[in-house]
Amino acid sequence: MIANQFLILAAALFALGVYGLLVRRNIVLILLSVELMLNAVNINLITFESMLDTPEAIGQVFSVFVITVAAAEVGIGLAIVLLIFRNRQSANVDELDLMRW
Amino acid sequence: MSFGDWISEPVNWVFTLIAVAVLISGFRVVTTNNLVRAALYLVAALAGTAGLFLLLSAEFVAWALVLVYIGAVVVLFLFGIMITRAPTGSDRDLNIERKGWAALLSLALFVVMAWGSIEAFGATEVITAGTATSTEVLGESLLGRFVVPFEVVSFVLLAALIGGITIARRDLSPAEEDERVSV
Amino acid sequence: MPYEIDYLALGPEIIIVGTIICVLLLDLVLPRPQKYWTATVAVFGTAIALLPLGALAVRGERISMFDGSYVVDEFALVLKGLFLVAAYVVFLQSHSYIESDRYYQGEYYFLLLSSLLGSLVMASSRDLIVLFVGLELVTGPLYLLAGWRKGDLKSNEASMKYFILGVLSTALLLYGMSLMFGLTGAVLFVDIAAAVEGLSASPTLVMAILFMMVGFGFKVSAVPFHFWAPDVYEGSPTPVTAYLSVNSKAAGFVAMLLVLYQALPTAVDIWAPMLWLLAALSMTIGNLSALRQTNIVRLLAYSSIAQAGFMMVPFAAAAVSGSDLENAFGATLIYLVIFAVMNLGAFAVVIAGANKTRSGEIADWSGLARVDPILGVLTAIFFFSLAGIPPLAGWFAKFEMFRSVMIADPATIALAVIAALNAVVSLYYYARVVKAVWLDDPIREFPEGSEAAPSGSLRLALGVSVALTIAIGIYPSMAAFVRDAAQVLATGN
Amino acid sequence: MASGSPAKQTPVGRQLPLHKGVIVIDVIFADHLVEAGTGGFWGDTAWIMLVTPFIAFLAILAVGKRLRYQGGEIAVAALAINLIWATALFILNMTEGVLDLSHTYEIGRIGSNLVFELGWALDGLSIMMYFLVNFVGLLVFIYALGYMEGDRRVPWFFAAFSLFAGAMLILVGAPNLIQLIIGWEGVGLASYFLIGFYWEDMENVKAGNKAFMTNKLADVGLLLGAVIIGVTLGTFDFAALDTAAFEQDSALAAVAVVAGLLLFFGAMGKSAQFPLHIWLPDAMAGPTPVSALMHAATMVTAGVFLMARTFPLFEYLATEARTIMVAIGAITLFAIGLLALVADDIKKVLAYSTVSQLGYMMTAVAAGGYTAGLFHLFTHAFFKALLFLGAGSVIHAVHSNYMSDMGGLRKHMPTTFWTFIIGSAALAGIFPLAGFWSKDEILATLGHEGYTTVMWIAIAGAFVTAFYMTRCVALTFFGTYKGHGHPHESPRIMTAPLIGLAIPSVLFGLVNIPGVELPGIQNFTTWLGIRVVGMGDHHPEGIDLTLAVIGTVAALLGAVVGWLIWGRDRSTQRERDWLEVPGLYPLLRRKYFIDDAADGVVALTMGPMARLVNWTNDYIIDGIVNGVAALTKALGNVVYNGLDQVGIDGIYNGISAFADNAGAALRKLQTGRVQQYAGGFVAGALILVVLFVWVV
Amino acid sequence: MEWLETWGLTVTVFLPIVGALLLGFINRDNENALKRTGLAVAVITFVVSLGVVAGFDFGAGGYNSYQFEVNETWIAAINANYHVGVDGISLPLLVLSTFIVMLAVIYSWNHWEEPKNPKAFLILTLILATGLNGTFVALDLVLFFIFFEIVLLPMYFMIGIWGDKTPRKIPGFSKMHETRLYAAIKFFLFTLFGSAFMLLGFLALYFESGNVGAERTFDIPTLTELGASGAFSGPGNFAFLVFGAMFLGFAVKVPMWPLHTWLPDAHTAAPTVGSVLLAAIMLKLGSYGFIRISLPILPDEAVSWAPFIAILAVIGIIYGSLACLAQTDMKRLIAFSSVGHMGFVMLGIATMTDVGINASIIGMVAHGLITGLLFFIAGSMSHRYHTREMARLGGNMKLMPVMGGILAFTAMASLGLPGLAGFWGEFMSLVGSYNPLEGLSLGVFRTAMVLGAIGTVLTAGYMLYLLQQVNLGEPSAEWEGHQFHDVDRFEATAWIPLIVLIVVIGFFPRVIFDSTTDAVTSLVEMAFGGETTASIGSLTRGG
Repeated sequence: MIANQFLILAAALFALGVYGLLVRRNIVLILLSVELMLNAVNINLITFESMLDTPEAIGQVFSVFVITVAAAEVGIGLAIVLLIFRNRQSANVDELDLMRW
Repeated sequence: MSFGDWISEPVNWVFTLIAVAVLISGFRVVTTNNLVRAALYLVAALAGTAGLFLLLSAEFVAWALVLVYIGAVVVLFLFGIMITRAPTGSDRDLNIERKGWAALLSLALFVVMAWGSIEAFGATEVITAGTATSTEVLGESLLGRFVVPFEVVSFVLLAALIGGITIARRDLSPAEEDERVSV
Repeated sequence: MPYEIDYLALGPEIIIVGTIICVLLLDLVLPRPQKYWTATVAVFGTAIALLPLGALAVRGERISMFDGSYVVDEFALVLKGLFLVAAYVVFLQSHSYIESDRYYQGEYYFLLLSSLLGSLVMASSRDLIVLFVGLELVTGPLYLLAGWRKGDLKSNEASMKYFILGVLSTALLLYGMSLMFGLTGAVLFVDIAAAVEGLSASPTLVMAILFMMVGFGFKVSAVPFHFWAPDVYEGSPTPVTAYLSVNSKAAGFVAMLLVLYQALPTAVDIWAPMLWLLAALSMTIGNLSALRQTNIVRLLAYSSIAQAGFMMVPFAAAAVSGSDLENAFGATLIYLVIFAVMNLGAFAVVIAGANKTRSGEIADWSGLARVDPILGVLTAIFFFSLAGIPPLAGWFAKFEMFRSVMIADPATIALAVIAALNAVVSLYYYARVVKAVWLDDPIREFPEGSEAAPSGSLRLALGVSVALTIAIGIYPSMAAFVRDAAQVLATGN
Repeated sequence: MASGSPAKQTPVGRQLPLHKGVIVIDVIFADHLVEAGTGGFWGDTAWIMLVTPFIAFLAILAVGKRLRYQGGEIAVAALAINLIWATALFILNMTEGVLDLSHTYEIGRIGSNLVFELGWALDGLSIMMYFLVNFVGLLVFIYALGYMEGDRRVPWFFAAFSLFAGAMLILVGAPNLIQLIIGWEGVGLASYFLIGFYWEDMENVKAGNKAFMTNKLADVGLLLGAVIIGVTLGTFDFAALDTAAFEQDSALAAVAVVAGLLLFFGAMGKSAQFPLHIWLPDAMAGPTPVSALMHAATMVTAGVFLMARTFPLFEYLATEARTIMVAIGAITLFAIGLLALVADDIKKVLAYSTVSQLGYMMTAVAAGGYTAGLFHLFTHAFFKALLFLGAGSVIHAVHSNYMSDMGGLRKHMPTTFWTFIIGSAALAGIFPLAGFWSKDEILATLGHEGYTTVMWIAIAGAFVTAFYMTRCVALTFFGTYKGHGHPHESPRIMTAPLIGLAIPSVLFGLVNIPGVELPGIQNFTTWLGIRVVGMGDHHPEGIDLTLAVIGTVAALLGAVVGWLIWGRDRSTQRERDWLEVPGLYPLLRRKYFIDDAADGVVALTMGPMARLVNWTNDYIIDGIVNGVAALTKALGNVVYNGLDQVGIDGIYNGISAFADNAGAALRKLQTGRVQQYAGGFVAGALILVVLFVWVV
Repeated sequence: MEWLETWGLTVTVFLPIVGALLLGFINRDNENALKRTGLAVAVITFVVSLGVVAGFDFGAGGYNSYQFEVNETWIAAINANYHVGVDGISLPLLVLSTFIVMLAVIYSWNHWEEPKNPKAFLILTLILATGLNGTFVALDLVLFFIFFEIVLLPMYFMIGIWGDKTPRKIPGFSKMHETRLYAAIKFFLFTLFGSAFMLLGFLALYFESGNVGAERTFDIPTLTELGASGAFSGPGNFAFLVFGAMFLGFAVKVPMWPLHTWLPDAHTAAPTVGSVLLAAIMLKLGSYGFIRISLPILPDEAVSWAPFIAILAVIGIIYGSLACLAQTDMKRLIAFSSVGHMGFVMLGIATMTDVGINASIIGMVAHGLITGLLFFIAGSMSHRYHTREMARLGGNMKLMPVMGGILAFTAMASLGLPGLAGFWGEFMSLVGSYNPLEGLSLGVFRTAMVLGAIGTVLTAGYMLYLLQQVNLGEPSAEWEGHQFHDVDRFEATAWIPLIVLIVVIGFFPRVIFDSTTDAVTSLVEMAFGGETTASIGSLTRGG
């Protein structure tokens, strides 16, 4: 196995995540896309780790942190979703444009 | 190494299978018209990723992924979806119009990234399965050298937790407040 | 293997953690009317956290822990000082603001303190992971705080926008970091620096650096990663906005400086042009967009975008022309410090003014000076200081900025000229606020109670800011000590 | 010793021990030496003359209102005091000669040697002028006491009047160009005040402005000339200038012609030389005493004085410049003289005559007749003042300036009549009155210097002069009275000055009869020539009889012709009309046969010619001047409204407007859609990558 | 006097701002206390500056030798010091500044534009005073810059708050703006634009001084030394850029054509005292900057810029005068006249000779006195007539003879009548431009001389036009039955000193020259080498 097969996969996932983030209207779906991106990052980290095999397994440690943070972000994100939904009975981002210009 | 001997390695078949699965489900995540399905596809994608991690001999991370995500996060998602009473059936307008730009953008992004990593790592081998990183090493460095971030990240979670609750909860009227305090 | 830990060096962080816990406990036990104690605790905790800094400064040696992934040196001290003082002022501003409406005080201060903790950690981090986690701790709570005015749709929207863009930038940042790790096999800045030296400028390296800079650029709201700033600033509770525009921006700069100077000094010719571009864009677009703003907070948002541009100018220039990094570095830091002081003042004024006028529209502020001349004077002082008019602190910031740019190199000269022109443009909209407050006739009656003086804590906040603004302006040596810190970092030890 | 090289090292005027007792000037006359003193007490205290008028000025402004003559007495007193010194110096100079240029006091110094000084000069020229200004001035002032009785703003009048005299004294007493300029502009200022004295009427204001502006324009010449000379010599001292010119200083020689012409241009303004004379007729807007003083002693003589002051420059260096100057002088003296023929306003007649007389002086000085020119200036001052005061007294009586409202006044106001006759005769140059001698000397000089044509023009001018003066006298004092009311002689206080002026008009010609040495006093030529260097001009040793005769004949002829035309019909004097209204011409012709010849002559020559000149004057020259003024104003409009406000200002505002619009445009980027932000976000990142990976 | 030696200047500079603080504590309703305090401060400042004059040694030596020098560390980090001192050049301007400020306070005693608020107004005036005095004594570029900028704020507020409220159609803008608002921001932006580049110039000097000299420094005397030694005139366009940058800064302030357009608006809009201070002192900051900084520090560059400056100056002279002829607003006319007069000042400087520079200094002082007085009068008249439209004025001589007389006098002084202060500046800058520094193109400068001389005619033209419009003729019918109070005693107290000074300087320019000439001569010798009056005069050079 070569590194690139994983890296390119990661790149693809990341791009998909970006796509989702750009086109999804429902905030929950956007969160899902974000998860895809972070996941791509994880793939990268793990791949590099096993490519470089650092003594302290830095890559894996890093990805653990990433996973944790990602979880936290999901929590925050969903909280915000609820907040917004409570106030406007909808979870669509493109309706949020009170503030512009 | 030529594509020939790459494909001749069986592990790469496994990889290919998982990769395809991951890609497809990932694609569905961002395209499906059904919220719940999207969440489930995410599960698939993550599971696939976990598989890949196993291929890369990162058991701990793989299982952590499974636990944290499939166990917690996705459930959280489903809760969120339910609470926001979003239509569980299929739903036409989950996406904004003019997706073209977005597609173009992300495609370009992919091209750039892929090209970059090819440029950089060419045909570098990764250490194949077998020599799994022992969880001990991981624990050592997590609680040793990386103890500060470890503590800090706990605060991240704490903050997310408390803050999330505060933000998400329905505000009680002062009256309710007081009675709850008195109880 | 065992790592020895210097607890004094970790003093500030520990104290803040303690404060956090106290706040949580108090919030638990106190009945609603007594909740303001949490604020008091937070304020005092922050103040106390300054003490170990003093001790460390006196000791003045460089403490490195965990294989040098966590370092306490003068640079860290200065920035921690900045973070703590800024947070202190923000707490003071918050006090009345939070009380005035139905907020969750305990949680509010808890989140702010956590964010503060994150920034403290960042100041000492010399390692991608620590940096990343610290950054997240700074940002995470802010996503929520931005939406703290739960009933207010704008506030919700603000937190949502901030969150989505925030995670996007985080993702990109992480991607960059992962690439960096892949290229160098290290997360420790010194190791990265060593490894990068060997690398050729491969596209991946460029990408890694750039994606990281995207992340930081988001934090410092540099063009083109600035879109969130105006909306979020407008929507968030004003004290939170102040915190965003000072602490979180400063945190972003810290991250940027650390990575660029500690990890990538040898890749300078890659990131220097990027910085140049970001600086130029941020100044110009920020200023031009500010010209037409009618809401004072949005105006400050754009102004802070432009100011970020100004802050990037010195080390962009120095890097481009490959000269005297230390000098440029000092300039940026000084700018950061002074900007923090005067911007906090400006926001304090906004809070006070909004109390009086019940509005954030500049037009509604017309003739404010007639009802409250003192507030008028303060407005003039802070906004003109932001514009860089002597003898207010702002001039020295701009002065240092220009000073660091004066290198005989076409690129930097160009940047200098752009900066000069922008300095003039910026005056225009800063003066517009002062004009409204002093020169225009009131367009409507001021609401009831607009004669009432601002609350004690707010007055204290204003007092601190104005004192510092004028003092630094008249005797800039006060701010110049920051240079030593800069020197520490720029010379890499 | 002025020729010694040590003298060269430093400006002469300040360094030569002139004031140490009697010194010898070896340069004035090749054959015999002349001795000069310092004027002793009178010389040392001569500054009083330069100061009193200004004290008077302030005093009048302060207390004028409360006095009997509303401050007039103060002015008179001031000049009376001055006259004592003037006379004393005058006599001293005539008897022993006075030369002392040491009275200079530094008011400012730049670097090592560019020094500005004030002081008072004592030499032939300045002393003559002191006397002239103070004498004529005093009489005019006294006259004014009566004339201005009951007019508006009398205190202000006398204050300005004193200022006028004072400025003139500063000017004539100037030991250097700086002080001269100060006085020069001072005179202009005072004249502006006095011409526009009745400023309620915009016409007068305009006249004042015209005078001031014309002079200001000319002053450019003076200023630049002064600059050039001052810079070239390193000093503004006249003494230095004279010496340098006399010694043919190379540096000065290089710029002499330019400087000379510039100075002359300045002189043209004050001395109303063609074409800058246009302000003078309008200057009649002021009260008559003002005209008298202005035309006789103070203002208009300044130009000639300047030429005389800097005479050595033209005599020794700037000889090329002379031709132009003479030409201009000649045109002035003849062409402008003709204008007097068609004027109906008696003051205008006199004004035009003044201009033409100034033409004489200027021509003379320009031609090299230092003495001749100044001599005419000297005599002319008296009788022209006399004439104006006479005219004033007439106007006072009939309350009109127009001769068509006068006539037959000789019975009503005999004193005025007789003095006026004397004045006219003097002006016309009738033997043996003052005018005769001076004009004769001018003719002689012109002849000698080889300007024969000009000489003949001058003679023709003499004819014209006599001609229009006769017309003036006839129309005013002969024939029947056509005005309203009953004219009567002016009060004593006004007639006394007339007499006071008539006497010198008769006598003062005698001080300079060529070749005649009066007992005890030096010849005018001699004491006028007492300067640091010799003037080197020509002096007729004796009377050139032929010239004298020709001149007189011309004058008499003019008088006779005039008399034939206007003196004849004493009842109506309708004839004067056809000079202006040709419609009556045929009728008149049928009526008088004898007249026809004269009529023909006059009608064919004088009439059209005069009118032509008049027309040229009114439309061309005036037109040009007014045109220029209008043009400037228009230009101002263009510059301001067109260029400044729209152009330059527009650009700046345009820039700011642009920035503003840019801001407006940029705001549109902020759509409020978070996903578009994200798009921009990613796109930005992507562009940067592409940029830095592939472009940079 | 020992005390004066060390504290004289510092007090002169900072006493006003201390006074401003004092006023801050006085109740705004207690008008008398406010005015008395303000006046006291102004007077004391003036007296102290007189003390400086008294203690000043006029004989003292060459250029760059300053008196009453104080040199304390200020911003050690960048080696910028609190370095102040006076020499013959700055002394007259310093005194002028304190003097005019004092008169301004006296005048404002009973002339408060709307909205009154004497407290704020006096405070601003005093802050302004500090800025002005400081600029004239600063010997450190940073310090200079600070004071140079401090001036902006008070003036901005003066114009903006007490300024002219009539709306005006601004060319380039669609809607009407209140004159004061437009003028205030315009003034601010222009000056800031200039000074931003000026600052760049200073910084460039700072770094270059490090390369050529011992250490990087902002110290003007040190830089002057270096400049005189030709340190900055090496190859490359360094000097050119720096001079250009500083030129922008100073030229805007002077103002030189075509950077002048802020001036008419600012003057017209500003309240009386504002425009007096603006015209009398603030304009001088620019030209002073040229003399104190640009010329000595970058002599060679200055020489190569000289023709350019001269041309702009002459354009300014002609252009300003022509613009005046088109004015209908009295105050605006006076404002534009400043463009012309400052043109003469700049022409003098451009000649780079001691005559020219002396001319420019006395020109500044004279312009300060005369135009200051003109604006006082204009202010008082619009105070009474409530209009500045010359078409509506006229016959003022009848209604207010004394004020009319003073106006006439001042107008005459302003058109450069010999015997009054205005003459020397104009005349001598002509003298200077007749033979500028060796090496400068005679063609350019002599043309400039001629044009300048013609400019004096135009000046006379519009001044007479002013008098004709305002003073003379019959008063227009609309003033029938109005009672006009002629010059009151505060106006008199404020104006008479000016009138006296104008006459004194006119007849006795020594009062200025004795102070300036040595300093200037040695400046010229130091910067451009060789004495320059020596180039004047064949006789004195021993023919």
